[in-house]
Amino acid sequence: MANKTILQSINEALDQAMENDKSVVVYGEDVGFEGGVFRTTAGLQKKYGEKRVFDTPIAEAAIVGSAVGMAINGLKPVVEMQFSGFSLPAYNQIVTHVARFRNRSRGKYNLPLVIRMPYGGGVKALEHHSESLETLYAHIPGLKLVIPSTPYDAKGLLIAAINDPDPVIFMEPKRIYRAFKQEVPDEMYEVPIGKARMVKKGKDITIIAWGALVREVEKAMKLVPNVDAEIIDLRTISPVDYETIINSVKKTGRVLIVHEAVKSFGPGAEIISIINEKAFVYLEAAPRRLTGFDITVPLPKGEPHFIISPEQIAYEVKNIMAFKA
Amino acid sequence: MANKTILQSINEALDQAMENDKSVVVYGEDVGFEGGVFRTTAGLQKKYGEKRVFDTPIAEAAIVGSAVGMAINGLKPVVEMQFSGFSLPAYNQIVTHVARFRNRSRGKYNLPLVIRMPYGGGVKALEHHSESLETLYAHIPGLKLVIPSTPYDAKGLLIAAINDPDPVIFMEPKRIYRAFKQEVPDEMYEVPIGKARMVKKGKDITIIAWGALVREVEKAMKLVPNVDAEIIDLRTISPVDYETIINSVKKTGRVLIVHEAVKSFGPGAEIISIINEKAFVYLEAAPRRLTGFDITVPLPKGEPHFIISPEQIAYEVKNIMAFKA
Amino acid sequence: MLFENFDPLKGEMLQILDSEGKIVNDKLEPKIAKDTLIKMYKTMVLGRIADEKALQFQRQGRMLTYAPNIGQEAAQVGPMAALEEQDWLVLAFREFNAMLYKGVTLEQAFLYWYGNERGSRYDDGVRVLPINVPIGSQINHAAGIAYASKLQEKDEVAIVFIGDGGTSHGEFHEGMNFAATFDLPMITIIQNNQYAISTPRHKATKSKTLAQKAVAYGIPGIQVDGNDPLAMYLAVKTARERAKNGDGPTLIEAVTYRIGPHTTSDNPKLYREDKEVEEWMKKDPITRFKTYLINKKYWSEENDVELHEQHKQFVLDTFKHVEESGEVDLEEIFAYTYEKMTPNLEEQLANYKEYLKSEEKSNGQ
Amino acid sequence: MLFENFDPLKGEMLQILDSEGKIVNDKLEPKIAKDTLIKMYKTMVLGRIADEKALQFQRQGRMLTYAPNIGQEAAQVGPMAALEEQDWLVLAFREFNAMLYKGVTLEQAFLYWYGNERGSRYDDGVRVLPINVPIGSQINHAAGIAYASKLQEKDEVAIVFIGDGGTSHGEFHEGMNFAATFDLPMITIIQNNQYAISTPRHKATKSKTLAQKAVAYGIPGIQVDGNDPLAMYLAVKTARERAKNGDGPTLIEAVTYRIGPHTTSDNPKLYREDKEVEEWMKKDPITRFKTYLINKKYWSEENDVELHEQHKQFVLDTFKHVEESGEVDLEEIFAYTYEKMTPNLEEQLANYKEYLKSEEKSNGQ
Ligand SMILES: Cc1ncc(C[n+]2csc(CCOP(=O)(O)OP(=O)(O)O)c2C)c(N)n1
Ligand SMILES: Cc1ncc(C[n+]2csc(CCOP(=O)(O)OP(=O)(O)O)c2C)c(N)n1
Ligand SMILES: [Mg+2]
Ligand SMILES: [Mg+2]
Repeated sequence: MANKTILQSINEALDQAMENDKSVVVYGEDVGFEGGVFRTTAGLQKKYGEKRVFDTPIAEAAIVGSAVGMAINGLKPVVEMQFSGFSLPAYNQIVTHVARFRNRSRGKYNLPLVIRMPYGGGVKALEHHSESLETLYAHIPGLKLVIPSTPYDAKGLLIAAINDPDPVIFMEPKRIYRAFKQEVPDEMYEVPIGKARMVKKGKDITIIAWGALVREVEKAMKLVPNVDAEIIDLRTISPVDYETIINSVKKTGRVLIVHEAVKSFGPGAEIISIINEKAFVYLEAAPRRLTGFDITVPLPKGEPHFIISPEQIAYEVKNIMAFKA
Repeated sequence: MANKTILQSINEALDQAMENDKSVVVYGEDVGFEGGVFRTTAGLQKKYGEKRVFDTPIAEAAIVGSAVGMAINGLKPVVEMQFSGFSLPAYNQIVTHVARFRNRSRGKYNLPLVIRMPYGGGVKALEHHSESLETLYAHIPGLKLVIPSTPYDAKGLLIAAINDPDPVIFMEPKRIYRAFKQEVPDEMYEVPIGKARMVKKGKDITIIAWGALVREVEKAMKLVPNVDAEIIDLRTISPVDYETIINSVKKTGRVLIVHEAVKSFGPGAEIISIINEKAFVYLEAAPRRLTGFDITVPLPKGEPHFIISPEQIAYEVKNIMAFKA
Repeated sequence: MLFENFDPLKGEMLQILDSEGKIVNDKLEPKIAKDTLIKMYKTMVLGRIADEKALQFQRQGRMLTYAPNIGQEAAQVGPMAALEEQDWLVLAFREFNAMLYKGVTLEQAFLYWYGNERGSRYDDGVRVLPINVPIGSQINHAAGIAYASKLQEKDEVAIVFIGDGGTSHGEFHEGMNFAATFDLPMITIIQNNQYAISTPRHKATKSKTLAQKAVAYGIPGIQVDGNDPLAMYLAVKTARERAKNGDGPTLIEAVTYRIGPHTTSDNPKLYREDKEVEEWMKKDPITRFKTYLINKKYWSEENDVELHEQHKQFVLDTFKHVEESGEVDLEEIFAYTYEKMTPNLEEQLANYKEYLKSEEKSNGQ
Repeated sequence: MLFENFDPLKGEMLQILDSEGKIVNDKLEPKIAKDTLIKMYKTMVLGRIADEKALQFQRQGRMLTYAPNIGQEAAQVGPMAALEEQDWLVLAFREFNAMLYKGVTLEQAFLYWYGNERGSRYDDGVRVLPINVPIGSQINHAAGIAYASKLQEKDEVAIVFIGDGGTSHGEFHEGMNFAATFDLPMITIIQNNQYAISTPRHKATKSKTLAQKAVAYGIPGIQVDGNDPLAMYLAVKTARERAKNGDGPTLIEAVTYRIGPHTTSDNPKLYREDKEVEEWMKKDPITRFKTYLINKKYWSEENDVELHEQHKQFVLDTFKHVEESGEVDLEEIFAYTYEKMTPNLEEQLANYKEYLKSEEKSNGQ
């Protein structure tokens, strides 16, 4: 047990998974020799050799498409998209193959593979380095989509993803890669996919977030000390953990969903719809979304307008608490 | 004025747009010499020549990417993706460039281009020929997404899309390409983008659909003659016409959204969320979605389970009408 | 080495058995066991008959859609005969003959085109990937399979098919480059059948041959008479040696012709002359292969009549069986999206069943 | 024809001016007007100084991030000098010098890296596309621009840059093939600077040269000493002739080296030896070009000292101006998604303003 950042936890999860299972291979652009542009794969090539940890040409469709082939032929590939914005050239492979091989072959070919990608804004980056593309993966049947928000979960979820028989998209909130440390067990463990994390129990309002925004929600609640919020870290975006959400909403009757992805046709809409379907009569106020604007994430000189602050979250919470039907 | 199918209306819109404006070019796989696998572009190459109407290599990223370049250099490209399932190799171009060039260049480069694609199931097709991928386009800021459901709208919306200064994704409900005819004016006209169509006024429930499912909703309502439904053909998926939806819901208090796209994180969720945000207090029942299951559209021998029938719509309507808070 | 002697940049093409069934390059005639030759021939005839029947069934409205292979039998069966049992076959979608040779049953192959996913679940041990509709994307799957073979030090190759049209796709490039960069045991067969739906080969790319695209990846590329089963066999046999020796992938362009329509929904009269088709019919791979076998005394006209009878009956019986397979169950369409159904899917299935029950009830009333 | 005389498959590379500034191929020495030569040189020096300063500013935390071009000046300025005003420049992202030569202002170029989209709105009439981050995708834009030029029968070419690493991407293939198929007036420059971030050129592809990838598209490809401005000029001049004559695109591999880091967030010491960098520094394009100009009596050491002073001051002044530009307005980030803001965006902006107002109020209390 030691204090680790999310980055270190991811590195450790990869390391132990490779140690534990020879069929795990790790590759992508610059992940081998250099250990990744964020250093999430640092040290692995040295330890496991150039065949199991390697650099590829800049060709995302080949990275994902070859992972499909490897999974079919007995390996467990864990590939990296350098940034989630660069997963799009592989999107055809992900939607038409990764998500579908099992169904297409009526169960003959499972694809136990993981596609890792750092995502989200707030790191003062160039274009295509800041987006939150959850919806593009959550909407596709056959994929699972997991996003950790703490070092503990990062390790446990990544190990669970690697062990999962289904393909998993693993989005990493790069803004908090090194933001804080947490006690993380040294041995391998799994955090179950499909279960949300109860960050804090409460009775007034249910706030649902994931990734880097979970901490912002926690900060926000310090600004409205009179509101006793139940905070849920969704953790698995697909398949959604209905139960935790619905149980909470039945108790609080008020809902705020916070995500950085753009609003329209975004991930928050699904959660609101689920709540409508399963807990409509419990609602005491209109559920609301606080999200990225429907624009391209601005370059750094305009990005601060886009990034969701604790103050904004607190403001929304106050609005929802003030709602009277 | 003559009776025309959707297919004929699309062909006529393209023909007249090309006649009217020399900068319009039409291209894609098999659209030139043969006139398209569905014959939507039949006759155009003969009339406008091989330079303005042409066949391309099988390379969707090149088709869309070159359209970006053409739009920058003074043309108005109207390109075809042979099926919406094959738009995915172009998805990177669409998201990272088509949707963003205007913002990236701070307004210097508008992209007046149209990407046409037949979509939807029910035509007994092979894999990747049946999906409904609205969400993938509606979620992307900078794109407009339009889907006609009648011959009249098909012509008017396509002409509006070609004239629009912004890039437009134009999805064509191929299941009803030839299903019925309607009086369609012979001259050019526009149907405005961003405005839903009121199919039928009513007071009991608001039913929202688009594409091939609008007719199924109409058929369904014959099965529940005692329910006076207001039927809205959304027509433009993005940007959504709030006003029409909200005015209707304020009146009816009950909502059913019907779409063939898979449910989770799908287009219906956004509409439900908008209704929550803007008309929550008017809701008399939980708004519901009747959608494709969260699976890959089955091959023809299993597809009938997947396709939404008028009976199913009627069943959902009855359920919603029976809802008591 | 074979590939050095046939430089596509110099317009050289490998042919061993000409249109008349004569050996034109006896130094290269491969030594193929009689059994294998007979298996090759039988598969080609079965493929041809199945194709013709499938087209017929489709016209009768009994088959969903179908992509015939007529004329391309040698380009598929030659390569398969040169492989080992443990090798992987990665399909595009027009490789009916290759599938049959490699162990996919006729029933499975038909079932797929009949519209049932079960047709893509081949028997255990049959190393064939399902038909791959998105053009070009299969190359990367083959590269990945080959990577796994290499990493695990297995004597396996992945052979992957693509059409002439498919070579324009970005995924072709990425997959070929990936395989070449890591010296993977992969063999790519371009079935250049001169058309991509209505678009002729010369409109897809300006390169004089498709084989020369190998130059971009620093690997050998060769043009082969795709209607010559012996030449196709030899090219793949040699490529397999290269792969086994760790020398990496090979690109083989099989020059052939699609005698039939693209699929049953295509009308080739819209875009090509009958005369062109007739010219190519003279180069039929089956006719020339039969002549070769008869000359070798491995085969006779009587054998041939008998074989055709048998195959015809087999095709009819099999299709009957397929037709009797009925519809796909509701449960089945939900069962394979994930290893274990998600709560969400369970709920969707349950809701739908409830609706069905209510329908039954109201219909019963 | 130039391209026939330098066959990349034979290992031939075009060089005119060697590392020492000596003309090694006087038959090919292009006749370039003195003014143009001086403009080329001045741009290269400005580019170099701006690069060095930008790295400095970034270390001081005053610049967001930056991708330096040090060592690659000739590969960019040579081509630009060979173009006409009306030609289009389609960027990857490491073409600072090309941008400056073609009319992007230093202020705009800096503003982009400073994190402001305004830096990508170049002046009217400046035919340069914004920096393109998704690797490879710009080739297709250039192809489309070239298609429009050809259709409208304008004497224009589109010149497009890509890195060595970028040639592995599917979009490179699709764009090159598209342009070749339609004989489009496009010129592709591969800046082979030996690295894609940490990944060396030989791990990106097995092809011996990148120029030979042209064979796949049936077009000429040539390897050029990318640190030789005269050779780069000549290659592009000749390619432009081809384009103008309707002969289609040309692929030019500029063999050069990235002296600096990939970007300011990269540490090249992790993946390469200092010695390698030193070797390449001896081949510096600016030094050799200066020698050439001095030998021609077009330039002197005194001119040079003066130029450096001027440029340094200009760079400092410009950056100061950039720093004074401040933040981007809230309204601005909403204004350019569509030609006219959608109701949705209007509402989002209004809601956010309301929040800001409430914040102000509560902070005011
Ligand atoms: C990515 C993608 N785009 C378009 C299609 C539609 N399509 C199916 S077959 C085909 C032509 C293929 O031509 P070719 O590669 O020569 O193979 P052939 O049909 O001749 O065997 C096209 C365009 C597709 N399946 N996938
Ligand atoms: C599609 C895509 N994938 C990954 C990246 C991340 N990335 C930025 S630059 C780069 C390396 C580019 O190398 P090269 O093409 O040689 O250009 P250079 O940086 O050497 O100029 C990578 C992988 C990207 N921008 N786009
Ligand atoms: Mg073909
Ligand atoms: Mg490079």
